[in-house]
Amino acid sequence: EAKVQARTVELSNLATNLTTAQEAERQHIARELHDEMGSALTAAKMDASWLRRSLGAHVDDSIQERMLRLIENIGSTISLTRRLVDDLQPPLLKGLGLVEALRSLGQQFEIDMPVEMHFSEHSVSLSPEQSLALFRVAQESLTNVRKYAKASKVELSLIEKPGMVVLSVRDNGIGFNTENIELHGHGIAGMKHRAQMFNARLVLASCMGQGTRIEVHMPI
Amino acid sequence: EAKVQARTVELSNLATNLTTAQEAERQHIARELHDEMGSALTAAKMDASWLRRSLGAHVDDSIQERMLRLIENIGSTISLTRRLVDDLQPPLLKGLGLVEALRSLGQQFEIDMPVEMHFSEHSVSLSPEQSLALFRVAQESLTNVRKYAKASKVELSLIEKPGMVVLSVRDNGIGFNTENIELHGHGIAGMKHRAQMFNARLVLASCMGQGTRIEVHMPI
Amino acid sequence: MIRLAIVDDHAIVRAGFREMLNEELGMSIQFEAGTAEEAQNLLRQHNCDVLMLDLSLPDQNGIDLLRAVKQRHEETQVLIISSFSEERYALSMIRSGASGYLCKDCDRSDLINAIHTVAQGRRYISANTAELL
Ligand SMILES: Nc1ncnc2c1ncn2[C@@H]1O[C@H](COP(=O)(O)OP(=O)(O)OP(=O)(O)O)[C@@H](O)[C@H]1O
Ligand SMILES: Nc1ncnc2c1ncn2[C@@H]1O[C@H](COP(=O)(O)OP(=O)(O)OP(=O)(O)O)[C@@H](O)[C@H]1O
Ligand SMILES: [K+]
Ligand SMILES: [Mg+2]
Ligand SMILES: [Mg+2]
Ligand SMILES: [Mg+2]
Repeated sequence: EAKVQARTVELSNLATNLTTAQEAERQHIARELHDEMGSALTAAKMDASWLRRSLGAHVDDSIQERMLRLIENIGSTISLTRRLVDDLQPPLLKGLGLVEALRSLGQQFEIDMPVEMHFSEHSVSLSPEQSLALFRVAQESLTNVRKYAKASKVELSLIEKPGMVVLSVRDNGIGFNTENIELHGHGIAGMKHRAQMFNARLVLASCMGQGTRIEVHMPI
Repeated sequence: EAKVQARTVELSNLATNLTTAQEAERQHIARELHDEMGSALTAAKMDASWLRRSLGAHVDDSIQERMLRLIENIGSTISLTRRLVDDLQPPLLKGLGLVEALRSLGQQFEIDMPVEMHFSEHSVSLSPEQSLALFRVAQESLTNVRKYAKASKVELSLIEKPGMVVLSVRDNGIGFNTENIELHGHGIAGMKHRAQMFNARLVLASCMGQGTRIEVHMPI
Repeated sequence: MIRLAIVDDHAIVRAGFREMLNEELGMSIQFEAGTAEEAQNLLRQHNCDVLMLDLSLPDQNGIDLLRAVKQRHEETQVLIISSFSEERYALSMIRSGASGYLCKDCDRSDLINAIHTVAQGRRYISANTAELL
């Protein structure tokens, strides 16, 4: 009845807001970490290195050792910052666009298995929000492939078609039963909602022993 | 019909997962920042201070100055880390429990207006998840009071009653029409869902010109 | 003499690079810029062999600036100096026209080596990135 319908709309809005808010929060933290923390730490490391050079060999071993440890310590906080930022935000997305961001994502997964990539030549015309949504779907799909598929290869593509852009992730792994996936995890439910936020269609096809294919048909 | 019902359940699960996942992500980042970053920076600051003392007054002014700048710089990254961690994760909640966390939250808002606080004497028996949910409701409610209520005071309380714990935030401000709140913002929708996740009841009462009261009745 | 320019929005980071390079013979810093717009203006006035470029700038994305520089000042080699991780982003930068990629927390010797390498028209990247290319 109407009440259930209204509740559905309300919940759908809530899910959209939660998704948007989470991305906004990620971006905020990434910016603080990258800009504030990153630059302060870089400066600290430069100062420490300058001090080490300036003090030269005239100082005690104990001081030299401590200096070295200090520099190393600052270095490890820089690495940590970098790692956190990378996980929070795909920086290539804004600068180079979705295709480059996907290419770099694919390359990361290539460490575990071959990733065959196909991308439309001319730059794809999507809003930043649509691009981020497709990026997150690709990221979650590839993560699932790595976690479950036991695949010997995976294909990642982004192709422009009349009126839409199609993202596709296809593996040749063990496949799974796509019924009742809600019961298992939240990755696919999240993808579904992200697609819905943009009136896009999510196609999920899997066949036991023959692999899995996930597509998003994003209208443009 | 059944399909809409199923969709409602699915969406509700999704919203729950998004809420849980966001808190988990916050916690993960907060932990990395606090544990890894915090300890490395503290060590760096100690090493830098040790170096400054050991070098003493025998070195050039330029070196002394640089040493000082380095120590200050590390200090500011430590403050930034602390600020980020505090924003991500209610400090005190884990260590000292909900009452202390709420007290500190109330004190923060006291800068803008008087906050009258009442808390049950004996420690309240809630799970960490329930505590976090109540904390987030209080946080959002107080933020709304600050943003909209034009109140001259606000009451914040956490009281144990038979079978339940009641969190209440009440202001004497301008009030608002509680119908169609879904259309306005996402704070209240989020609170509602957080309450629902624990089978708690959210009471929202507001009267134009007389203020607003928000309560969560959390079963224990 | 290698003519250098430093583009980074953080003055303290620019100062650090300046210090590292001032002591080095055979290099001189032509200008510093904190924004992409400033960099573009200064590039019209000064010749520069190696542009050290930060990727996150307040007014424009560093990557857009990279492209603009390669279009208008072909002879200028761009050395990306970023706090984003090399393994994830270097390849894309090279494809977009950069001559090299270095992390901001690099050692002074790495920086000097990188500047010499790209000034000679060669590529400067880590062995890992080279393998991917
Ligand atoms: N490419 C795949 N190959 C084989 N099985 C898959 C693949 N993708 C998903 N699955 C199966 O579908 C289930 C649901 O995936 P989903 O991403 O929704 O959740 P999850 O990965 O288990 O948990 P989460 O993503 O929330 O961490 C998985 O548990 C797995 O059994
Ligand atoms: N204590 C209050 N006094 C007066 N008006 C309030 C109060 N709390 C909420 N409101 C009104 O209810 C609306 C909805 O609040 P809600 O927290 O859901 O969204 P928001 O604060 O507008 O946006 P968000 O929380 O998503 O940033 C507000 O825009 C405001 O008009
Ligand atoms: K010089
Ligand atoms: Mg998953
Ligand atoms: Mg609000
Ligand atoms: Mg920058």
